[in-house]
Amino acid sequence: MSGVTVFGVCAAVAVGLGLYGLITNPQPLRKIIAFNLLGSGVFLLFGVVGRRGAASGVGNDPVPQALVITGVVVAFSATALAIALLLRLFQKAGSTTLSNGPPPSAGSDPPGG
Amino acid sequence: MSIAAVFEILLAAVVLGLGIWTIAVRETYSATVGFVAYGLLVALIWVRLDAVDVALTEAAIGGGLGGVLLLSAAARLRDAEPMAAEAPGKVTRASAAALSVLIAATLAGAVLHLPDSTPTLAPTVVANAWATGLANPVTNVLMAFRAMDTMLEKVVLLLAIIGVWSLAPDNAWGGHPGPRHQADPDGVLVFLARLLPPIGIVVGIYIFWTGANHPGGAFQGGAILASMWLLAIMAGLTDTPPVRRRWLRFILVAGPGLFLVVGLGGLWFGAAFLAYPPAQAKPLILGIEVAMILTIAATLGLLLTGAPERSVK
Amino acid sequence: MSLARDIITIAAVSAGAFFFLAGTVGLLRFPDTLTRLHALTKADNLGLGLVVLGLLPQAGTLRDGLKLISIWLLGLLAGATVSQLIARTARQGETTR
Amino acid sequence: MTEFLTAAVGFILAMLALGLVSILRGPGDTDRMMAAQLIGTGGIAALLLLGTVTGVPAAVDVALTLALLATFASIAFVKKGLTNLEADRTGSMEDQ
Repeated sequence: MSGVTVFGVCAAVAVGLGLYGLITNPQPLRKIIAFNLLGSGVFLLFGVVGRRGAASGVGNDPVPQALVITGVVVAFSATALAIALLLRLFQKAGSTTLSNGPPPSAGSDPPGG
Repeated sequence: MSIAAVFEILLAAVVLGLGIWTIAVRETYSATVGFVAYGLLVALIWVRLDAVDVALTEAAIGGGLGGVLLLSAAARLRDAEPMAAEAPGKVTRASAAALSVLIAATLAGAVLHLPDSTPTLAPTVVANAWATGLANPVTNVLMAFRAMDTMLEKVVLLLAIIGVWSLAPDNAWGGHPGPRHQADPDGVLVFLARLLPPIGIVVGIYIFWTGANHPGGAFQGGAILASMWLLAIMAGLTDTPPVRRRWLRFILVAGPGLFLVVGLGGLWFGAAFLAYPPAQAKPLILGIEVAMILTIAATLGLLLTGAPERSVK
Repeated sequence: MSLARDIITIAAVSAGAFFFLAGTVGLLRFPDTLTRLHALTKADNLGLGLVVLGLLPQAGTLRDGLKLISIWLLGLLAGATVSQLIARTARQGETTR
Repeated sequence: MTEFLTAAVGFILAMLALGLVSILRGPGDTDRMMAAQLIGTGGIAALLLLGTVTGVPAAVDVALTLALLATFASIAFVKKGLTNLEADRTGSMEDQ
């Protein structure tokens, strides 16, 4: 069952990466992406555990699979709502900062390119 | 070490490399492109884990639609690009890294030292498949054994769309979501948007229909239908409907509504909420799924287009 | 009979892998966007086609075979149109900068 | 046979990884737009072979889904990247 081990470690690292990005990245959109990465790692952990619970005729325990499918859809809904909130904040305030201070003036400059 | 093991390590390394790129790269557009690639490739891991239903969901919703959702947000927030002053200090970074490594190591250790006797519900699911007449165990769990979860998940989708719509500014209340795209009549995009959706609709319905006995189902099929609808919108062939339309709102509640009616029917005629009589289980489940695929396609599409921005002329 | 099938599979999949190699070398070595796009869409689609051809003898039923072929056709359609769009964007980006 | 096909998947996956490195590194956004297209060919080839190796015939359905969604994502990359370029252009015009 080497595949289970490899992908289990892969899932754990994805969770760690997502958590690191969620904490350290200042931009809210990048936090949302990092959160999705974290979620994907958690789903993979479910898949790895379900793979060990394979039975005759079923390659992967169907109950965790169903949970993960529900989880993917719910994560997508939450992401869509978070992004709508973020875009509305940007529209209203002209920046996407979450801190209480005055919005930095750099936000209104066009990007150099 | 066998070839299969080398392949698995390689696959995990590619996927993790994309994950690192997504977190580490400076530009948000590049990060979202990396995330889409990550989401599409994770489907390979799911196939390797023999969880094809999840692979379909992850490819369609996690990678495709979710990635494009993040991408359109990144395109709009381009002007709000990095504010270096806001970045956390070295101490925060170091402690966040330490915490992340600790949690990742704990999880990896837990996976590596799982007990040998694995608790599993797979035999129970297989043994009770006769009650629904469907051969796909995952669909059985989703639509019958844990139907409550699936119904509530539909309600979550509905709540999300209500939440998104409630963010509309006053002058666009009940109007069209997203910008109006202009069609370039002799453009390649219009050509593709005319040619691909008929194929995509057939594939979407096929994935839905095969879900009864093989991997597939209403979410995955609905996600494909939603992407085809969005393709036509992006090419400028059609506009997003104003969200105040009755028929649109009817489609959005059709899936969870029918699910609830069937569930209450189970309470009235049968043993419990959402208990299907075995003789009618298959037609009932298929009926709910037909209503659900329409609801899912409409909801996913509208979640991607966002809050109303233009008032009805 | 099964030996002949396996030989077809091995030959076609090897040829497909070679074209993927060619495409990747092109991506890594070509200097600008348009030439890299050429490497990506042409070589890789040929590689996909050969892999599909190689898997056809292994497909159990006619339906599986038809699905495999339709996947390749979809890939061709996507490659042909998306590469046009990207190339157009690249040219637009060059003239504006 | 299985071993040969596994080796082929590994090889194609390695090519895909190298291609992704090259594409994501840039330099421009137009290069990055190719990422989904690359997965739409290389990823699908790997997936089809993987389905045969692992003995999961339904992998063909995943490949079908992946083909459609990768095309959709490619279009979105171009469309959104295009609005970026247009935004850059108007931005530089306002400067003058």
